[in-house]
Amino acid sequence: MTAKPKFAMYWAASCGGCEIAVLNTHEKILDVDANFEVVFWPVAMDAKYKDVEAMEDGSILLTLFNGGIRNDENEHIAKLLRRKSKILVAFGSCACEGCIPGLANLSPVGEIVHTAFNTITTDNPHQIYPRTSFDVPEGELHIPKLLPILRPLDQVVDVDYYMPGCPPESHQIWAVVDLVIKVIRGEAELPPKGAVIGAGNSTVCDECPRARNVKAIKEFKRIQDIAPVDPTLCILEQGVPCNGPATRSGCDARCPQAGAQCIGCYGPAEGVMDYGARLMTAFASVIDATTPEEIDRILDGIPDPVGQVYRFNLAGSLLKAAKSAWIKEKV
Amino acid sequence: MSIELSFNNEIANLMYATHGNPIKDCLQCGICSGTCPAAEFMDHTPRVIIGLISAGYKDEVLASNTFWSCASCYHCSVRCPAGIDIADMMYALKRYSMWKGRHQEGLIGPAFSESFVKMIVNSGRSFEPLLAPTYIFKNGPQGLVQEAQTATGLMLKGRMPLLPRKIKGLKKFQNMVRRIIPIGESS
Amino acid sequence: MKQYAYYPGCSLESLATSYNLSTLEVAQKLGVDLKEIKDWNCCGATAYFPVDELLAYTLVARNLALAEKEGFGEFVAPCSACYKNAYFTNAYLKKDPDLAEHINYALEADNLHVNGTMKIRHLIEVFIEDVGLEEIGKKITHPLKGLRVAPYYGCQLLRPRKDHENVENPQFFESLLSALGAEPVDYPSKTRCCGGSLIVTNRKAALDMVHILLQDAVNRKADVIATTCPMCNVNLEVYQSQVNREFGTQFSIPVMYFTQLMGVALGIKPGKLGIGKELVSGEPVLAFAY
Amino acid sequence: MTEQFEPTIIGFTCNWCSYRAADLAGTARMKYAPNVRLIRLMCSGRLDPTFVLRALSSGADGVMITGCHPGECHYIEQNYKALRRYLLLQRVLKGLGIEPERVKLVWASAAEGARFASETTAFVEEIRKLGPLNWGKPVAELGNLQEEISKLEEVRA
Amino acid sequence: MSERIGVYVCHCGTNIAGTVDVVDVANWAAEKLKHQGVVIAREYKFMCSSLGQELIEKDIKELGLTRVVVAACSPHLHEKTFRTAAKNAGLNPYLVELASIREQVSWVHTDKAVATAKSKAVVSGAVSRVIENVALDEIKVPINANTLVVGGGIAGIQSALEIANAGFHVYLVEREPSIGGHMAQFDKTFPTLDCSACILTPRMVEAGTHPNITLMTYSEVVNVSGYIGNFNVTIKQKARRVKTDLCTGCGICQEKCPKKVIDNVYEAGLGYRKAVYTPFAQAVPNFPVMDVENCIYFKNGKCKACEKFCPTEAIDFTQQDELMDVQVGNIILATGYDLFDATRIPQYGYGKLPNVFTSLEFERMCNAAGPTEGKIVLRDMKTAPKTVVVVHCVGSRDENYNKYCSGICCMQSLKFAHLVMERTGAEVYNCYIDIRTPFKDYEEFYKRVLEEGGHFIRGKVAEITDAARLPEEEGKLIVQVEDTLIGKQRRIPADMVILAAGLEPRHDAKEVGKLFGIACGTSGWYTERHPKLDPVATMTEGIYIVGCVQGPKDIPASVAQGAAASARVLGKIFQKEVALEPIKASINQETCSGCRICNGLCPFNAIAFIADDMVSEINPALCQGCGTCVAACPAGAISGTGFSDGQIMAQIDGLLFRNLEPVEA
Repeated sequence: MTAKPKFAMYWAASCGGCEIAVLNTHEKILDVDANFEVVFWPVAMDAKYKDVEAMEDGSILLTLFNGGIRNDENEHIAKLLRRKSKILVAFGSCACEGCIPGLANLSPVGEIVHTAFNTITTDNPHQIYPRTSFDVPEGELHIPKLLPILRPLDQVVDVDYYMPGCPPESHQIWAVVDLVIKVIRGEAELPPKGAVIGAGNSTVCDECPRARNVKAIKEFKRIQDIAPVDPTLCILEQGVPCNGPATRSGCDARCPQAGAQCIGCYGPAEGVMDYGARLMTAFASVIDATTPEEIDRILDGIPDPVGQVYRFNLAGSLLKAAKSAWIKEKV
Repeated sequence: MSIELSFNNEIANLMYATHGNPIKDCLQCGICSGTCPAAEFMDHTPRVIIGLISAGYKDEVLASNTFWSCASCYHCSVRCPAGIDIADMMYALKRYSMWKGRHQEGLIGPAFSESFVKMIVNSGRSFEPLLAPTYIFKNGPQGLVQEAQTATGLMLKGRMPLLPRKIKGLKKFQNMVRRIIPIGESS
Repeated sequence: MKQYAYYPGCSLESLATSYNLSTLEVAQKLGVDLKEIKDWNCCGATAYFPVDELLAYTLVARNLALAEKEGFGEFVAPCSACYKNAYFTNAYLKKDPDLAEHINYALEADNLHVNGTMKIRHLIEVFIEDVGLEEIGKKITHPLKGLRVAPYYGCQLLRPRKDHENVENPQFFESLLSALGAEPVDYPSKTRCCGGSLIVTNRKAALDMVHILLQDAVNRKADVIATTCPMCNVNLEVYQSQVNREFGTQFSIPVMYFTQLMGVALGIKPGKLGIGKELVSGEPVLAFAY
Repeated sequence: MTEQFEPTIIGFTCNWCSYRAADLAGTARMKYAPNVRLIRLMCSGRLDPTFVLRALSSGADGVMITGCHPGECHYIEQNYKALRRYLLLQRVLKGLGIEPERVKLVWASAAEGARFASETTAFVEEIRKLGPLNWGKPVAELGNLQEEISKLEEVRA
Repeated sequence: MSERIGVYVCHCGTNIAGTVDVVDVANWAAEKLKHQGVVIAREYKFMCSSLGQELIEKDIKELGLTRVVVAACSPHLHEKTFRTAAKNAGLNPYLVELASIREQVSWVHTDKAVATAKSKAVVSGAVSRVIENVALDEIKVPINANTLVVGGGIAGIQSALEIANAGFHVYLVEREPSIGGHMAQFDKTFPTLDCSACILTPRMVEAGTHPNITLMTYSEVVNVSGYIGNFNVTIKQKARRVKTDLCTGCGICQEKCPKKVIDNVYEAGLGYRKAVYTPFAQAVPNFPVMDVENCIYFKNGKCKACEKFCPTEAIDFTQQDELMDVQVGNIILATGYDLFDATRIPQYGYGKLPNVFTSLEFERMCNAAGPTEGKIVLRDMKTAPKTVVVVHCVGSRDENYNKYCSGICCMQSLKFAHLVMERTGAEVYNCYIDIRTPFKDYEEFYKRVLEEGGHFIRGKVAEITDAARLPEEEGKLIVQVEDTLIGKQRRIPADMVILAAGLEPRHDAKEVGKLFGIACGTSGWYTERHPKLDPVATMTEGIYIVGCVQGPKDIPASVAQGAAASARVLGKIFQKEVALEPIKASINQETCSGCRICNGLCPFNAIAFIADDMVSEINPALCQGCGTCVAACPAGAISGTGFSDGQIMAQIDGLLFRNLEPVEA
């Protein structure tokens, strides 16, 4: 059998959960090894950027890229891997839509650094801040420069496929790996470019076993404030803002099944332009009131509207970031 | 375009409590004047005053005793089909005429209000005897007699204290007032 | 139990002392805890708005601020004019942040701040709504059997408030009087104006208005007129003689504060209610109770 | 006089009331600010917050939404739904640092051409005061961390 | 595939060309929007003229245009025109977009440069949008030829007769025991003063006996489902307790019934009826109904006088309410108005001062068949008044009650003035704010009353009391009012006061509106499709409003509307099927997750939840195309034709010049 197709996986601005999720496929991971030659996977093996740079363009068949683009190193590698890969997959919520790291787009980069290096949670008596370049006897050292906002992968390079989830469910990864292997063996076709893989095309409610009726909410509550939660009834109907209705299916409605509201890690459903907007109308639609005062009272039950509707999607949303994140004067 | 305010806007602006210019809404139905218990003592009925204001007849309005004859019973205000707080408008007119120092001769209202304000600024509370002179004088000798009789009557019944009362925090109180209208050091 | 911020107002210290006395007596009897606001000032009555509206609101606001500072929830005024001023200043404070800002700027000079959180009540509301007619009825020892009382609402207790149950033909005063065992008299001018401060500024007009009220009440065979406001009371009572002189009438109808009638019915000694201080003797009224 | 800022505003109008109000303003030759470009919807209830976000992120300085007066909706009650969405959208925009005043909901019936005209002019003035939104433009260019921090130091100093 | 777009800029004479450089706009479009597929951009004097339309049709054929944008006036004016033009040229009409550069640009702006720039933006928006347009076909639904008319007043009767006479079936439903409505209570009608009953009764009888009319009195509509052409209506027939198949209407039961009841409906409280009764002699149908609240038998189980004396054994104490369903294609609502409750204005003393009457009471009093046989007397039912005051605008033109003008009261009051003077010779005062006599022969009637010596005081009455201050006021009602024409407060002593109470929407108008899926305006009257051009249709296809449900109006206007609506209905019936605007929403069953958030949003109940497949579905015939559900679907599973996300997004980009290359701000 000829040389195995090459496989790469990279970890940009993300928590690492995606890597764990991949390992979570248990013995399936061996299939990867059996069918691919893993050429670049910083978490799993030692590799140098220059090795990758040395490769022929397009020589890597499949690259799973997780994490958003937060600094110029991320950006550099993203562009590099794009060049070298046939199939570049935005892997996991961070790469697809920014995810939690994307929430940093609510504040200017300076403030982020400031918070990290100079608040009560940090012991930094000498007010030491990272410098992007630093002179040492051996010469000048560089560390990656933070970019003003975090961007999902496709805002930086062209992406072939998207695999949502924070992290993607292992059984979905499994399915995707299987698919690619089948394709290699010529047993299956690749989905059209730009498709979302490893997920359903409806929303979480589709997989949610809870009973649902026409909804009329007089008050939004936090889930910990309603005891007991009815285990069989739609959570939104019980007054808890559940992101399920607007969130892409594919996770088997894990959270609602476990008695918690969906927080939306699988991102928008097929063809949706702005995830947050879908949630806004969803919540607004179930409010049972006609006077501005009453509506406002009910909306007060959603203390952090942005966090509620954009927890995973801010960087991938139409507005991408809060004003303060990119208007420099506003530091 | 001119920044000159029309008279009715001037008056409307003096009605803090109401927003916009309600005077414009008047349909001249006259229910205010039909209702007003003091109408027959007014040079013009309230409706006519509104008409004059809208038409910009400033002099006629200021020359009339109408708004000084308003007892602020608000009966017109609650009945007005256009939702105009007419009694409030009358206050606005009183303010306007005092501000411009233009009002009919021989009216007690302005003098009374002024001395009333003075008294409160000076003591924090009102005290009838102090007021007496202003209007007894205006009512002429016969009024003086009447008033004196009434006053003594009340005095005997213990309803006329002989000394004015002052509030304790008077200084601070006056500073408060100073922040709104210019008054000299307490006289 | 609930404490009310009590704002007697200037008249109750002088012309209307009997209103003050009877109010406190009755309140005590009915277990209504009225606590006088410390160092309150004149609310400006009606003579104030002609000079400066903002100042007028500020004067009222100071009293509200004092009450808020002392931690009261409800503000009670026995004088209809004071009540109306407080009611609307309070309302505007909430509705108009700009006004509130101006007022609070002035109040600063007196280290005070007003939020408009106070609930503004007229004394009669407190008795009828909070104590309740039934409760009052139970405590009646000397019902005013057969006493024909003309309830005089006057103006500012009802107006310009439009949210009041029925501004043109209210009934609560009547029901209170019936609870006292008296006979409320239905007469056409119970909400007609008594002339208010015109008694000072336009005596002729005011006397005419007083004349009409007295005439209507007398025509309907009232033994006494009951009032809820010192200004009305003064106009109807103190100036009765002048009306007689002016119109050649023979009126001599007692005019009493509703609290005085309550007091009598509750068995409080007339002296304690300030009865005897009036220029038109209230003696005949007592005959019905004793 | 210096060049004053001319805002670009997208207006979403209900086909039955405010769009007709705009027509009426036209037939009555009422003059109003030219900065608003209208999009006709069948009902204010059709307004998807996405439209607003899209407009703001593609260069509009403000968005005006108009519908029938509450209780007068030609689809009975859909403008109430528009109101609910609007109030939530306002909160989200606020959270993202966009002045809520940039998005305004106006009720105007088919008969209120004058109102439509005056509201439009008033809104344009409001936006003029707020200045340009320029959304998305700076996002493209990269910031210099050094500057950011030094600025921060200044601020703190 | 890329579209071939034609852009046509209209001069509209100088209407547009006067303020917009139309040539520049056309050239700009041809150049800057070329990449979007604009193959031709023309300007022309009058696009809507036949020549202008031919121009477009020619281009469509010769240049093979696939999309057309016309920059001209408001779509509400000429959208149809240009769509038809496209259709004639074989292009689907829905592939045409109008860019309004007259109403929205040239007429409202003055600076030519600015106006031209804005026109470009509007055109650019329309071009981007039209690309996203899709070909649509009108939806056709069959029309059931039966019609439901709700409300048996003059308006409803008129509608019913027009349709019935055209040969189609009508169900006429009336809440009261008899049809006739308010008009049956009046004596004379203004301005002609002909007897109300004389002109109404024949119509009532005709409606009652017409072979094409099923008359259902003492009945109410309880449920409506379906849509234009195919409504299913459930009607409740309240128990009459009288077998209509046996009853001959002889009236013996009424005669023998021992229980007298004050008649608050028909006699406005002035007269009496029995516990088993027909509201009035000429009632149609003539069957009595039994008033269970007051019937002695139902109270204490004894009496049954009516049953004993009924010659045909038509009395049936056991009768119960019945529900029945009818299928109709169109519905006409003629449920009329309520009279303003004069007790809401205490200062007018109604209910307290006996000789203050409402207009309806007075109508009954004047009626020869009424409680006083037409004698105008005081509450004591004998004394004739010497002075009568008619108070106008009671509850109308007043922010404290109803803002609007009730329209009919002026003429009604003038009629009262005339009748009083004619029958009693008493002095009559009309206290009015403005006298409104806009229609044929109305002003003449006003003049007539003036000549007859009626007094007119211009002023809104302040209060009515019985408190005399002067000897001549003793024992009289005193009407206090400012005579605004002389600027004096006046007190008019009178024996009788008539309050011309205004008209109000039915107390249950809102609920009824919901039942039929139509809206009320701020004043509570039902909202017509267009205030001027479509006053009897509503936003719900197939439902029409006639008479006072649409707003206060007099008899001629009500009759005219009744006829107008019938014409609309007959038009639909003759078409046999109706074409619905294809602006509809639909749900993609694949992506719908069945969250049911849209279910509560549709006021027309067009959205149904299919429990088995856990998805929602839209009934296109019920959908009115408002698009609220489209905007609401959190899964983006609902799309709307005509106003799709794609179209609107594209238009936004276009308006902001995001569609140009290179992007220019």
